[in-house]
Formats: sequence, structure tokens, C-alpha cells
Amino acid sequence: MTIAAPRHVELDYTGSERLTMNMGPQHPSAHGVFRAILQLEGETVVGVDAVIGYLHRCHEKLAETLTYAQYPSIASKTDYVAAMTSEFAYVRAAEMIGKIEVPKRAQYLRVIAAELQRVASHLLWLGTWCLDMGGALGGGATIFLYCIREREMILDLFESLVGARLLYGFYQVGGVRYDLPAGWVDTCRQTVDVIDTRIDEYQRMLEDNPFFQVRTQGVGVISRELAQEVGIAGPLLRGSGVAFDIRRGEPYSSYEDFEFRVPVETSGDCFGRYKVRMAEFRESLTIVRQALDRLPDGPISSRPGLKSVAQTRIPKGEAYARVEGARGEVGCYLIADGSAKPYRMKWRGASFSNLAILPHIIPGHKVADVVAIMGSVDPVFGEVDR
Amino acid sequence: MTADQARVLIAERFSGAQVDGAAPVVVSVARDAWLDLARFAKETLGCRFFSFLSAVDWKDEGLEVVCKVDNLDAGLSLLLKTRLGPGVSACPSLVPVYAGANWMERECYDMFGIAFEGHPDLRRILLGDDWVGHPLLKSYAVDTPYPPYR
Amino acid sequence: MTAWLLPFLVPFIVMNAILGIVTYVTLLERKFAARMQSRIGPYRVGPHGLLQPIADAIKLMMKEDVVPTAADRPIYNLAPIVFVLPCMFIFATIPFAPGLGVADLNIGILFFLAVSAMEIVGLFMAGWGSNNKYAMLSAMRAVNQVISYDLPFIFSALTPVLLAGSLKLSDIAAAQAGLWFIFYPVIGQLAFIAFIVSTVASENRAPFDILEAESELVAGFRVEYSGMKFALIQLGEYAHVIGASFLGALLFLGAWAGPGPEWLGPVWFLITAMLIFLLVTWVRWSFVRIRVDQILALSWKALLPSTLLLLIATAIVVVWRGVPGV
Amino acid sequence: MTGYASVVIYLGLIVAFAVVSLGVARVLSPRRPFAAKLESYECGAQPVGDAWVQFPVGFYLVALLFIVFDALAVFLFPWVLALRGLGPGGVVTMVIFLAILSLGWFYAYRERILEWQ
Amino acid sequence: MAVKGPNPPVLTPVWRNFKDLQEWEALHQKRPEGDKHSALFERVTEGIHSFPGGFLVTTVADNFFNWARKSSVWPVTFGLACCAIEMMATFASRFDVERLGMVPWASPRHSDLMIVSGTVTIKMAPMLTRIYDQMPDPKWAVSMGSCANSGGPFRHGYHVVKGVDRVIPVDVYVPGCPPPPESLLNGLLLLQDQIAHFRRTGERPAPNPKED
Repeated sequence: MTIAAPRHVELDYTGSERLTMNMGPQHPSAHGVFRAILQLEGETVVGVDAVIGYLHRCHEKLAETLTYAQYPSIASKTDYVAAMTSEFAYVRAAEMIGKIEVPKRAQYLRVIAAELQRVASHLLWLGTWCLDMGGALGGGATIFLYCIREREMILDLFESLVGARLLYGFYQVGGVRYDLPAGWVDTCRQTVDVIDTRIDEYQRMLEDNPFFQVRTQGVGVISRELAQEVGIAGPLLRGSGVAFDIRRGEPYSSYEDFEFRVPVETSGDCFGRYKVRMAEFRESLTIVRQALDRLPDGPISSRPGLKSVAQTRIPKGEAYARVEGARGEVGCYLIADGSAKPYRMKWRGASFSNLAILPHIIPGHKVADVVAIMGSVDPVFGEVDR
Repeated sequence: MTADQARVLIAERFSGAQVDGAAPVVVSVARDAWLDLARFAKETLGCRFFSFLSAVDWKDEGLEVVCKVDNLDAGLSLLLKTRLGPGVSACPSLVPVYAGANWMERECYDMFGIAFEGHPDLRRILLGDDWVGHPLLKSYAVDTPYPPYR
Repeated sequence: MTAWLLPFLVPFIVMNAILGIVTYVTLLERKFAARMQSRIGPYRVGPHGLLQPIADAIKLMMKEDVVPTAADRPIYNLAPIVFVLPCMFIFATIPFAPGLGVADLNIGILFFLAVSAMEIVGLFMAGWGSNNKYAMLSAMRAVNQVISYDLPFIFSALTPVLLAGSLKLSDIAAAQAGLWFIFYPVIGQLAFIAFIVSTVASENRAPFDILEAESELVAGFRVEYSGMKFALIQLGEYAHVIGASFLGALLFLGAWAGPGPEWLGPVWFLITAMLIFLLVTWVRWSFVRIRVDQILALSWKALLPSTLLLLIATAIVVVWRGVPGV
Repeated sequence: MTGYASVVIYLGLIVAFAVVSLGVARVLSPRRPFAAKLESYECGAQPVGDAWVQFPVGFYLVALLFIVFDALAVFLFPWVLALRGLGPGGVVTMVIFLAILSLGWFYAYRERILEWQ
Repeated sequence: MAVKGPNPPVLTPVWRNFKDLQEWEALHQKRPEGDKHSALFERVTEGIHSFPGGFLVTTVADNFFNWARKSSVWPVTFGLACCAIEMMATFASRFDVERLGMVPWASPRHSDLMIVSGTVTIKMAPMLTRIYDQMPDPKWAVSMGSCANSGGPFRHGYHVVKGVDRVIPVDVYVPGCPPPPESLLNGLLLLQDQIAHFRRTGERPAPNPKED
């Protein structure tokens, strides 16, 4: 008969013991390789320790060893769900230092690609978020598969444009790499129309569903002050009542030519973020339509046929370029020393800052809410860990 | 609050600061004034949005900490910089001012080995706890092997 | 000579029939869900994927059976048996046609409800015995949920019993020869809705499947089970759902009462039971899951009082009006 | 009583099925346990602390409430059977009984036990 | 009565205890023979096989079992990086691996297959190994994408494991960055082919040639 040494047990007033539970890195709702160490009292989360870095792929160090022409296609692997916008940030930083002109047509093509990418990324967000809340063996899986179906349509567009489905290398310093193939504009218009109607469908399916409402309303509220102080961006920031969009506040790549609305919700909860993203779907589709209508003729790059290392040289200087990615402010702080490779590159991943909000808002919620909040933050771990 | 007003205000308040640029306004101060500058930016200039914090390794000239904050309403961007000097790897922490600096400073510590004084929870964030070295230093080769994985 | 064989033969046939139905119901659900999600579903294993359940079963049988070091071995090993037992035992009192069934007990529905609720024992044993945090949380949630939804389940099942005036399942089926209870004005429909909701909940199907909520608890109470033990647990879950569907068809959809000759009765019964199963499946693949406290609140605050009121209303109707069609 | 005999036989058959299938699986399946495989699964991380912990009291309050209403269910079964014979009196009695029980429900509602934290 | 203590900690192999890298890699590359059936069953089949004409029985039984194994390969939902998105697309409506009988499960205990989709980092490698270890036998692994095959574009990074085959044994390599769903489907069909030949060669077939 052996009796183990008595365990030291900490009890609180409800008589419950704290349970330390790992969530991730291999977890159906971890959205990649995230590990949250939750302290539970019954079902309530009282403490959370976020462990990241499981996908640290040395982007910033690798950027110092790759030329300005090579890196954009690696940059797409930071935010692999919205690869177009992450390439955009890097390319734009290099252009700001080198003061490189970008032809108007290239700017429009960039806008079209970036906005389609935002739609694709938001579709994946909606799918995975519902998958988290609805379960892979339940209603969530259904809407997930619907969303992926629509996302495939956009990926088809990209495939015919670039030749790749997920990671593109479409942007290059001075312009874009490929011009539109024949018939692309018509296919794109049709796709945009189809997606527009399908989004209405999802909105009806979700917003008219009381289960969905009780799961999201009042859950994971981020206040306006906290949102700014932690530096969350994009739909999260707008969901907390701050009307800031880089496309409007600091227009780049001819965004000033287009009419669009910056959706803002003041509630700051998961439902608010959902509403913002649903509105952004529509705005992005509007921008794509406008850009297709007004697409000018002309060259697609001011540095066509970029080949030699000498062409990729960029003068000494530094710049911080930011674009409005699907998850918020994607920034690239680049220091050039006059050679063909950057001296230092700092990647400001939107997901990294967005994820930093979790320890502030999760405690006090139920385990099930953790999943809903995680999904509404929509992190991409390539961008968190870089 | 425009960039020009901000430049004037900063020059008045911090005598040793170098101020240039328009978007963003680049402000370089000494290490001692780092925390004050951040507090000034937040409270007086209204830059409540914390964008990012990182560092640059200028080899022999030592490390430089870079931080960007924004005033979203006025469209004002500040890029704050401070040189730590050769051989110095300690810097005041911005966590008391900006909550978002928490993870950013942990990452900075992880990558550059900068010890942020006053940080509540300074440990490695991206790499494992048993990692040796600080990868983004220029003295660290990109393909430094980590046995047994190589 | 066959007289002594009969009590052995009938249960044997019933058990095998149920095993067959349950095996193929998994395929039915997968195909149905795939169609809902604009997919094809199992297709390549056998013609139209018809051999898929067999392949799954054989494969699971050949998988290694892992018993974690931390687990409480006896409880862990016993749990799948204890779980699958009530899940298949509920079929004991269901008459598949007049006189065809294991036993048509005169307390049939009481037996069904009592055995059905025993599922929780095996479930809790699995959760506790695994000594895994997800399993443990899942078992705790399961106990809460099952005891919360057991009462609405009983009360909504009692409404047709009240209309029929008998606990014997074949009597209840016979009482619907004239009018299926689902078509009984107002009461029938309300009771049916309550029955479906509490069935979905007490069978732990989505959107009430908080105990195997894989986005939170990975796979819930069976997270550590592999191989044949996992297969038994899956079998038990499906058997339970099918059992509840048969009960629903019997209580509300008139069991074997249908057009055509009398020997078609079991076929009608199977079809109506499958209809209820597909309804449950439809619900499962359409809704997002709700949170554990909301599930409990739904039961205690809404479903329990309303089913009780419905039962009283039925009693008043029965006493004052009598029952039509009996 | 013959009905119950076949019920018992059915029960035995189910147990036999479960045991036999587990036995066949034991014969067919490989067994190569080693320490890491037998570790508790926790999303790939090493488990911290024990799973057997004390749970909040809130869990047990629901069980108490359940017992109250389960007792009601026990009385309901004979009542349902005998209702036709009892007539209106039976309904009235049961309503009174229910009213008394629902006081407990109202109490639980007011004490926010049904909120279940 | 004995109170069960806390879970005994499992000592993961520490690389410092190994003589050299080859020995460490050999630890993970080791594929024990006979991981299909219990020892008893193996003996019985050996006995039947040695009878004249007994090979007919064993071959038929073997084909049947292998058919069952290959017809229901259940992958564990385990996404690492970019390739995980393409893996999700493969599981989704257009490509629908459920046609082949594959159902993704969340727990490794229910799964047969691990699709390593993306870059394996040094921080992730122990976790990945543990999840692979926790899958019950027989089990398979598919290495999806250049990063998992060899480190891919991140090969020179300090925090990247240069190929998942240094940590776990791999059966099928799917090249591409990221491999399109068609490519992954091809890899899964290759895997089914391998499973179908699980026994006849007496050991597992060699993985398909690796292309970065």
C-alpha cells in the first residue's frame, strides 16, 4: 500500500481547484500553431499564457540575405492567407526608399489583387471562425466548406493571373510581374457578382440564427483605449469604434481614386468584428468593380524584366511602409545600406499585435468563448511568428 | 496636431532630440529620455496607437531601439529612436506607457538580447527558453546550426 | 423444438439488424452531410462508397489499442462496454412490427427512458478513467447536460403516452392507427418539437454537442480511446441516436402504420425513424454550437417549464375531451 | 415473465458482442507501447498538473435540482396511466403538486443557480 | 487503497546524450518490423502460411485487411503553415478527400495519418514528434511541401528543421511550395498504394523519391 505524498492544492472560495489546460499547438481551433496555457476554474478561464513562436521561420534574418527582387515571394509566406498584401508592404517600402515611380496601371492591378485577396482572406476567416464555433462535426463545417468554395473561385482568378494558388510573388519593386490574361476582367466581374450574392446568403444564415448571436454578442469586448494602446489594427480596431483605415488615412497606390466606406462598429465584441468584416467584403468588391471599370492602359512596371542584381540596388535610406492588409496594418520597416540587400527589415505583422490582445480580454470568459475570441481575432501564425 | 506642431513641441520639451522627417516624424533621443519621450508622445501629442517596437544592430555603433506610435485622429506618425551605445544592452521599458509594448519588447529581447528595465515578464517569446544567442544580432549567422536538428 | 430457441433467436436477429442499421447509418449521415455541403462524400470504397463502413470497422479493429499510463486502467477499459450497453439495450422494448421485437414490456417506455439515461455512466467512466483534462471537462459537461435534458425528454415523451393511456409501446403505436400523434392539434406538434430538441441535446448531437466540442475539447471524453474501444463508443453513440429516432417515430409518426400491406409495416417504421434521424442530422449540420451555460439555461428556463405545462394541458384535454382515434 | 427472459438474453448478447469484438481486436491489433505513446494527449505539449481536480460547487447544484424533478417524473408515470380513471380530480391534484415543486424552481431561478457559472 | 500519483513524466530523448547526429536520426527513422498485428496473430498466420496451399488463405486475408486499411485512412487535423491552407482546401468541397474515405479527426488517437503541412521549426519538432508518437500503430506520415521535405526556402534559417524526416519517418513526400490540392491528392493516392502493398514485401516500401 503506497500513498503518494499529499498534493498541495490551492482552493478558492468556490471550492474549485485550478486546472491547467493546454490548447494547442495541435488543436483544431488553434488556427495554426498557437499554444494557450489556460488556467481554468471549472469552465471559467482565470489566466492565460500565450506561447507563440512555433512557426518562427527567421523571416527578418533571411530578408537580410536576400535581394529586393528575391524577397517579395518569401514575404508572401508571412501572411500566407493574404499573401498579396504582405508582398505589397515590402515592395512599397523598397519603393519609398528608392523613390521609384509605379505606373498607374500597375497601381490599379495592385489594388485589384489586394482587394480580391482581402475577400479571399475574409472568406477563410469566416469559414474557420464558424468551424471553431460550430465544430468540425457540426454546422460550422458546412459554412466552412461553403466559404472555401467561394475562396476557390478567387484562387482560380489568381491562378490564371500568376500561376500560383496561394503564394504569388505578383508584386515586384516598380510594379507588378504579370499583366492580365485575356478574358480575365470578365471572369473577375462574374466572380465578384457571385460572391456578392453568396455573402448575403451567409449573412442571413448567421445573423438570423439566435445561437450565433448568443455566442458572439458581448463576448470578448475590446475597449477603444485598450485597442489603441495594444496596437491592434484592421477590423479589430474598427470593431472597437476607431474609424481608421490606412487606405483612407494615408492613401497609397491610388486608393484615393476609389469610393468606399470604412465600416465602424462601436460594440467591440465578436459580433462587432464580424459586422465590420462582413461590410468589408462588400467594400472590397466595390473597389474591385471600380478598378476594373477604370483600369488604365500602359506599362505594368517601371522596371520591366528585372533581372540583374544591379537593377535591384536601392539607395541608402530607411522607410516604414504600411498597407491595410486583411488583418490590419501590415508594416515593413526597411533600412537599406545601398547594396542589393536590405540592412535590416522589421516586419510588423498585424496578427502579432492583434494576438497580443488575448491576455487582456480572455480571462473571465468560458472555454468556449476562448475559441470564439481566437477566431474573431483571426491570427495567421506565419505573421505572428514570422 | 500636425507634424510641424509636433516637431516644435518635441524640440521645446526635449533639448537633445534630433527631429526630422514629416511622415513619420523621426525623433532621436538619448536613452535617459526614452520613457519620457514615449509618455510625452502619448499624453501631449495624443499618439495613443502603438504600432511596433524593434531594434537595429549597427554593429560597432551598438544597438538602436526603434518605436512607432500614431495619433490616428490627426494622422500624425512618430518614429521614436534611441541609441543604446556600443556594448550596452539595457533600455527602459515602455510597458508602463503602452500595453502593446509587452510582446514587442519580449520579441526584441529574444532577438537582440536587450534587457528592458521595468518589463513585467521579460522572457523569450519566439524561440525556446533554452535557446543560445540572439539571432538578429549581426554577429549571429543566419544558418547557425542547432544540433541535433542542424 | 424451436420453442426454446425463440427467446435466443429474436434478440440475436434484433441485435444484428441494429448493428447493420447503425453501420450503414454512419454512411447515410456522411453522404447526407456531404450533399448539404456540396461535396460527394464517400465514393471510392465499393460502389458509391457502400463498403466504407465495413472498411472503417475492420480498420478500427486492427488499430493498436493505447492505454495511457495515467489512465485508471480498470475504469478506462470497462468504459466502452458500459457505454455501448445501454445504447444498444434501449432497443429491447421497441416493437418493430406487431409482435416483432425482443420484448414488448408493459412498462416499455419507462424501460426505454431509464436505460437511455444510463448512457451517462459509461460516458463519465470514460471521461474520468482517461485522466485527461479534455476528457475530464467533457465528462463534467456531459453529466450536467444529460441530467438537464433528461427531464424535458421524459416529459415530452410522456405526452403521447398520456394520449394513448399506456406505457406499452405497441399500445402507443396501435393508438395512432387513426391519427398520428404528430397531427394531433397543437399538442402533437409542440410535443414533437420539444422531443426533437431534447433528443438532440440528450444524444449530444450538434448544436448541443458541447461534450465532444472538438474546437474546445478536441474529442471530448473519448479523446484517449483508439482502435476497437473507440469504435465501440462511436457505435454506441449512433445506436443511441437511432434508438431515439425509433422512439420518436413510434411516439409521433405512427410506427408501422402506413399504406400498403401489413408486412410493409417494419419498412414504414424504418423509413419514419430514418426521417427523424435525417431531421436531427440536418439540424446538426446547420447550426453553430452554443455555449455550455446557454445550453443549460435553455433546458432549465425554457424547455422544462414548457414541457411540464404542455403535459398538464394534454392532461386537461384528455380528461375533458377524450382521445380521438382510439 | 417470458418477456424479461428475452430481455436478459438480449443484454447478455450485447455484452458478448462487446467483449468478443474487443477480444478479436486484441488478437488482430499490434501492441507496441512506449513511454511517449502512453503519455496523456494534450495537443502535443507535455501535460501540466493533474486532470483529477475538484470542480466548482455549481456543477452539483444542477444535480440537486435534477433530483427534485426526477422525483416528480417518478410520480408522473403512474399518474399518466391512471389519469382516465381519476378524471378532473387527478389533474387538479397534480397541478397542486407541480405548483409546490415549482416553488423550488422559482427559488433556484432567483438564486441564479440556473445561470450556471 | 493506493492513491494514484501525478502522471509520471516521460523523458524525451535529449540530443546531448547521443554520440552523433546519425545516431539521433536513426532513432527517429527506425521502423520496427511487424507493427501490424499482435505477435499471436503473426504466429498463427505463419503457421497457416507454412501449410501447403496456406498462402492462399493468408494472401487473401492480407489483401482484405490492407484494403480496409487503405480505404479508411484518417488524417489528424494538424496544420503547420502555408501548406495547411492548401490541405484545408483539399479537405474541402472541390477536392473532397472524403471520397477516398478520409475523415479528418482532431485527436491523434483516432488517426492513422499525419500530414506534415508546413515548416517544422525547432520549437515545434518535439511537439510534432510527440503527436506522431501518440498515434496508434499502424500509422503513416505524409510530408507536404518543400518546407517539410527539406526546409524549402527557409532551409538556411537558424530555427528551421531541414526536413521533417529528421524527426519522424515519412512515407510519401509531396513536392511544391505549396503543393496544390491536386498534388496532395496524388500523394494520398500514392500512400494508399503503399498501404495496399503493406504486407507482401514483408516491410514497408521505401518512400517515393524526394524532390525539394
